[in-house]
Amino acid sequence: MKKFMNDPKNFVDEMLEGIYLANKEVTYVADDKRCYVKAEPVKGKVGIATGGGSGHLPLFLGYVGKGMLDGAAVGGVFQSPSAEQMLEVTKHIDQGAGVLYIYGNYTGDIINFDMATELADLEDIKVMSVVGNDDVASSVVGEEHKRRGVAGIFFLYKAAGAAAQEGMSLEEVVRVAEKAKDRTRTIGVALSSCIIPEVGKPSFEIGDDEMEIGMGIHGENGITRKKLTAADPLVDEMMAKIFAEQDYKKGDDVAILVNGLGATPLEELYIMFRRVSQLMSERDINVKHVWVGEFATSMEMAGASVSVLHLDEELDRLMAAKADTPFFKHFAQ
Amino acid sequence: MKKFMNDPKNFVDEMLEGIYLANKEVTYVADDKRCYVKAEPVKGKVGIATGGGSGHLPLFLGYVGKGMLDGAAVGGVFQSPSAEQMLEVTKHIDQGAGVLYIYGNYTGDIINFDMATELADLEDIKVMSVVGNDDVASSVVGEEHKRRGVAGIFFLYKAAGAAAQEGMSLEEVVRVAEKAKDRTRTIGVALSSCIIPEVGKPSFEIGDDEMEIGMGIHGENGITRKKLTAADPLVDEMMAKIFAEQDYKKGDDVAILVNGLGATPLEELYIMFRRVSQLMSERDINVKHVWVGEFATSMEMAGASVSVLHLDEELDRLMAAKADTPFFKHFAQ
Amino acid sequence: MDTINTGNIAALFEAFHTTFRDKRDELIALDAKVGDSDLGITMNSAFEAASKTVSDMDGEPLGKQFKMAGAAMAKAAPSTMGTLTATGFMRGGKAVDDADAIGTKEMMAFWRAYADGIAERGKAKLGDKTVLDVLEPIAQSLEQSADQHAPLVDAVADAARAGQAALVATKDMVAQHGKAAAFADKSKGLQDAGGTVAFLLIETLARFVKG
Amino acid sequence: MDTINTGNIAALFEAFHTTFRDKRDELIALDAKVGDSDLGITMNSAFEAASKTVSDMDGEPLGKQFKMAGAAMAKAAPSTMGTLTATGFMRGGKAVDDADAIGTKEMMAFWRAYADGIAERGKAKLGDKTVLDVLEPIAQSLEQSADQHAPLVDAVADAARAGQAALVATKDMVAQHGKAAAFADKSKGLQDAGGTVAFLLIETLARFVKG
Ligand SMILES: Nc1ncnc2c1ncn2[C@@H]1O[C@H](COP(=O)(O)OP(=O)(O)O)[C@@H](O)[C@H]1O
Ligand SMILES: Nc1ncnc2c1ncn2[C@@H]1O[C@H](COP(=O)(O)OP(=O)(O)O)[C@@H](O)[C@H]1O
Ligand SMILES: [Mg+2]
Ligand SMILES: [Mg+2]
Ligand SMILES: [Mg+2]
Ligand SMILES: [Mg+2]
Repeated sequence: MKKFMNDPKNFVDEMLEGIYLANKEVTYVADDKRCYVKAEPVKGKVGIATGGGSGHLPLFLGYVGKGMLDGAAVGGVFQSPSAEQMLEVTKHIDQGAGVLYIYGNYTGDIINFDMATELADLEDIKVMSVVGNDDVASSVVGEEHKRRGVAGIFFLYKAAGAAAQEGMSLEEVVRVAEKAKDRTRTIGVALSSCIIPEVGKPSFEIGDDEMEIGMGIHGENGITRKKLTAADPLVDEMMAKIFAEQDYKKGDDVAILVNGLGATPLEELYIMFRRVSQLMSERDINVKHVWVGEFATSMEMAGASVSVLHLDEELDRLMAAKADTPFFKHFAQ
Repeated sequence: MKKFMNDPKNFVDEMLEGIYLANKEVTYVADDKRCYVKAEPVKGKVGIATGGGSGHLPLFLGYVGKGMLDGAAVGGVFQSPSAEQMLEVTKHIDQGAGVLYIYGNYTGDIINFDMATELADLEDIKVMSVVGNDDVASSVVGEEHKRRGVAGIFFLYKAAGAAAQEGMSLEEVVRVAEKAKDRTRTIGVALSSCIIPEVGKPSFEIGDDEMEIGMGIHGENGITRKKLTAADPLVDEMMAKIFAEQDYKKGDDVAILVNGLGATPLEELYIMFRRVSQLMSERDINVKHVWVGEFATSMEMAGASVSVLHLDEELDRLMAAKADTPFFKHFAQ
Repeated sequence: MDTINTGNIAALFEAFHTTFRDKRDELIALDAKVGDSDLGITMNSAFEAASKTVSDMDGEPLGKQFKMAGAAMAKAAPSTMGTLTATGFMRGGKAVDDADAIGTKEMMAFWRAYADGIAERGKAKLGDKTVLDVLEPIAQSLEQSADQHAPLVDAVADAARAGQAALVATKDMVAQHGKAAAFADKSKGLQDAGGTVAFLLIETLARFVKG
Repeated sequence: MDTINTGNIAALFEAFHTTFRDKRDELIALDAKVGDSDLGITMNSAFEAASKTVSDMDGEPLGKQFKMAGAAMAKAAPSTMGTLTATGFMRGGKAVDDADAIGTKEMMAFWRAYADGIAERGKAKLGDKTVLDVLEPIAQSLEQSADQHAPLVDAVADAARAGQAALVATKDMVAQHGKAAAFADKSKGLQDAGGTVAFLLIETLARFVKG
């Protein structure tokens, strides 16, 4: 295992120390570094919190900042934060307009966010939740509630964050987040494993010439494992899964996120985006927003995912809005 | 070799197609995709061009955009673009105030940029050059002109780009770039090799538990190869080389760039930054600007570098200025 | 013992912690097959924290001690089973809030609330191959014992037997939840890891009551 | 032949291209030892492009043909040696701009300008283990032949011999420039890759003139 780290036990907390030292716009509450919040809350705005395991930077905490989220509870590597940590974040970011939790569809996270919701209720804070489940590879149509949440959660953050920034009420922000969730689909492909610092060896084995389409960001089983093909046919195969799901009509607008899982060069992500763009053109679908880079990683995993958000006018406007976090910067369009 | 690509021969051009499809702010001239320029030139502004081999995204072309550079000549993977391509970029970005070339200290690039300068002279375009040579590992003090240019060139781009944006003359922009160059130092460490697409196998071998301090971004020999240590002592050893070079006094200001070489997780870069920050505090040096992420990579190489810019008031102001390129966004501070 | 009293809780949680310290590697191995190998670690941390919390709560009401133990677990081990177990102890504690001692009736109330709390929190159905498939038989066995006014020592011994049989029965189920669901087919033939935790709890309790 | 005329240039560049196509793998292997293995590929592309460019310039002035060949190389092979070689041909071409035919005197002027152009462009010093260490002896040998009014065929044969000796001498030098400089010590004992290119050029030329 080759990692720049000290004692693996301190991996998450030293990472957080580095982040706080680098960025004064964020800080922590309850004397717990893992209760990560925006330094300057906005009075009267709906608060948005997220949370989940570490090892996915810039997910999750990276989207805390202006125009996006207000706080994040930070767990150990691939482990849920505690309900208490979520509650502390919730108490801090509630500015009188209630709090929305947006997080990924993993049992540990669900159970803890549900518990945090009950605890917040005792403190008279109104909390609602939207759970990202964009990974088309992780369950069939009709069983969407079983799907894992992966990189597409970025679109939920962006939409809800911009909506809250516009001054929408909690119910409205939830409506927007739900809409973004219903219209987001992701498909991934992995080429190599990541290594959990405290474990010290690869989480799974994969052949020197193999890829696994649909693998989860913790190494969960995908759809097929086979020989790595050229980029164009691979993207064709991945995108077929997405096109099969939503009724994209000629002239429709979409936003695209091509996400690297950690070790894949940016050059290759653009080669993939090129093909995605061609497929969209063939179908007369307009690509109105594009993000290419690392948005949800698995530490040193090689691989990529493509997420598509089927836009409407409102989502288009929210995607275009300004966002400014330590990890994600977007000038208003 | 596991790469998302089609025919390796098309690696660079398909990557460029993806980039142009994703970003309307940039385009190409002379009917050659490798002559990359900002879509909307600014009349009367000093033009700044860069160039170099591909495989280092976001370097080089990634810094073309508002408040930074105006054009980039794009070479094959790890190969210089041609003088003619540089000339085409130069002709396009000259807006009557002359053109500055900022590029890294590599023979192939120097020879071609020198030739391009002569060709531009024939076209009555005034061109000056500043050559980045920030890598302290690649030659001793007193022989700085032999040093390679690595991630620290980012500071030259940022300073010169902001200076040109302020409306400074060519001579003034050159002065600023030279100053940034004289005050920038970088030290890197590599953990694994990259793979050139057309070659298809690792450029060099390195043991499972080894690191090489000072290795170049094309795999050039470094200073020492040894067992990977914990992050803190490693950063201490790296930073000692930088502290030995410049006369940092108590109360001085610096900008820090912690750069990933391609496959190293962002988590680990923050663990490294944490230690850099501690070392600066111990010396009463103020870290006024921080960038942590991937700024100059070697495709899938695992490793990192730390660059330090010794600020003065002018450089501080130029670092704080707004920049907006497809690959680098910075809100004015 | 006939009933568990406020002064016994510290010792009870010490017994729980001993069990999970001893079974740490076994649970790691079990979770490794279709999960992420953390169960032994999280359960040990959970009961270490719980045991520490109740160690100096001697005079406090029974229900409060269980609830505080649960809260300590939630904080120390926010994994699926950590949080579910924490929920179980908090709900169980709430169910015996007014009791001064735990006899068969209170024990029944505790485990019914424990099972229901986890069912509500985890949203699993019976047969989904989760801890619930062991908890529900335990609660039902205690309900029967309470109906029959059985002494506590017999009631918990019966419940432990019911739990053991239920745990064996999880082998034939296919996992629908959590990390194991991704390995649904592979999970067949293996006993559920979370169910094992439930069984270890009731077994330790039976031993504790027997003295 | 006594002189090289405007009608011979296409054939000359065909000969150059044949040489570099044949020596492709040898040059790759040479550059691999202390460089990046591209020299065989870039030289072949450079002369392929140059040969193509002059193939239909039959009537054009000599100097222009060389300059256009150089420009084509610069475009096709922007590596260190590609660009230096392009520079050499452009400067050499400029030096014979007014000539209708190339005899010994013009050949001398061509190679002097070729060597000086590369020296200026590459900023290497003699002894730095570069192409310059082979070019300079070639130019000097031709200067001597011009002084002595030697026939062209003898002049280029002598120059090729001088180039060969100079190439062998590069083995003892330590690389100061380009990628090889990073392997400075390792480069000792090896003949310089760029110097090999210069020698192959003059050797091919000598053969061409001899006919
Ligand atoms: N939704 C659920 N409801 C009840 N129990 C569950 C649920 N999901 C998982 N479990 C139980 O949790 C056990 C795994 O616990 P644990 O290792 O803590 O999970 P993780 O490591 O995924 O957080 C399973 O064996 C199962 O008994
Ligand atoms: N500054 C220089 N001046 C003259 N020749 C040089 C210089 N640097 C390198 N060379 C020559 O270039 C040769 C390597 O050429 P090439 O393989 O094209 O380099 P690269 O692949 O690094 O661009 C060396 O063997 C040497 O003869
Ligand atoms: Mg990465
Ligand atoms: Mg990368
Ligand atoms: Mg587990
Ligand atoms: Mg070479």
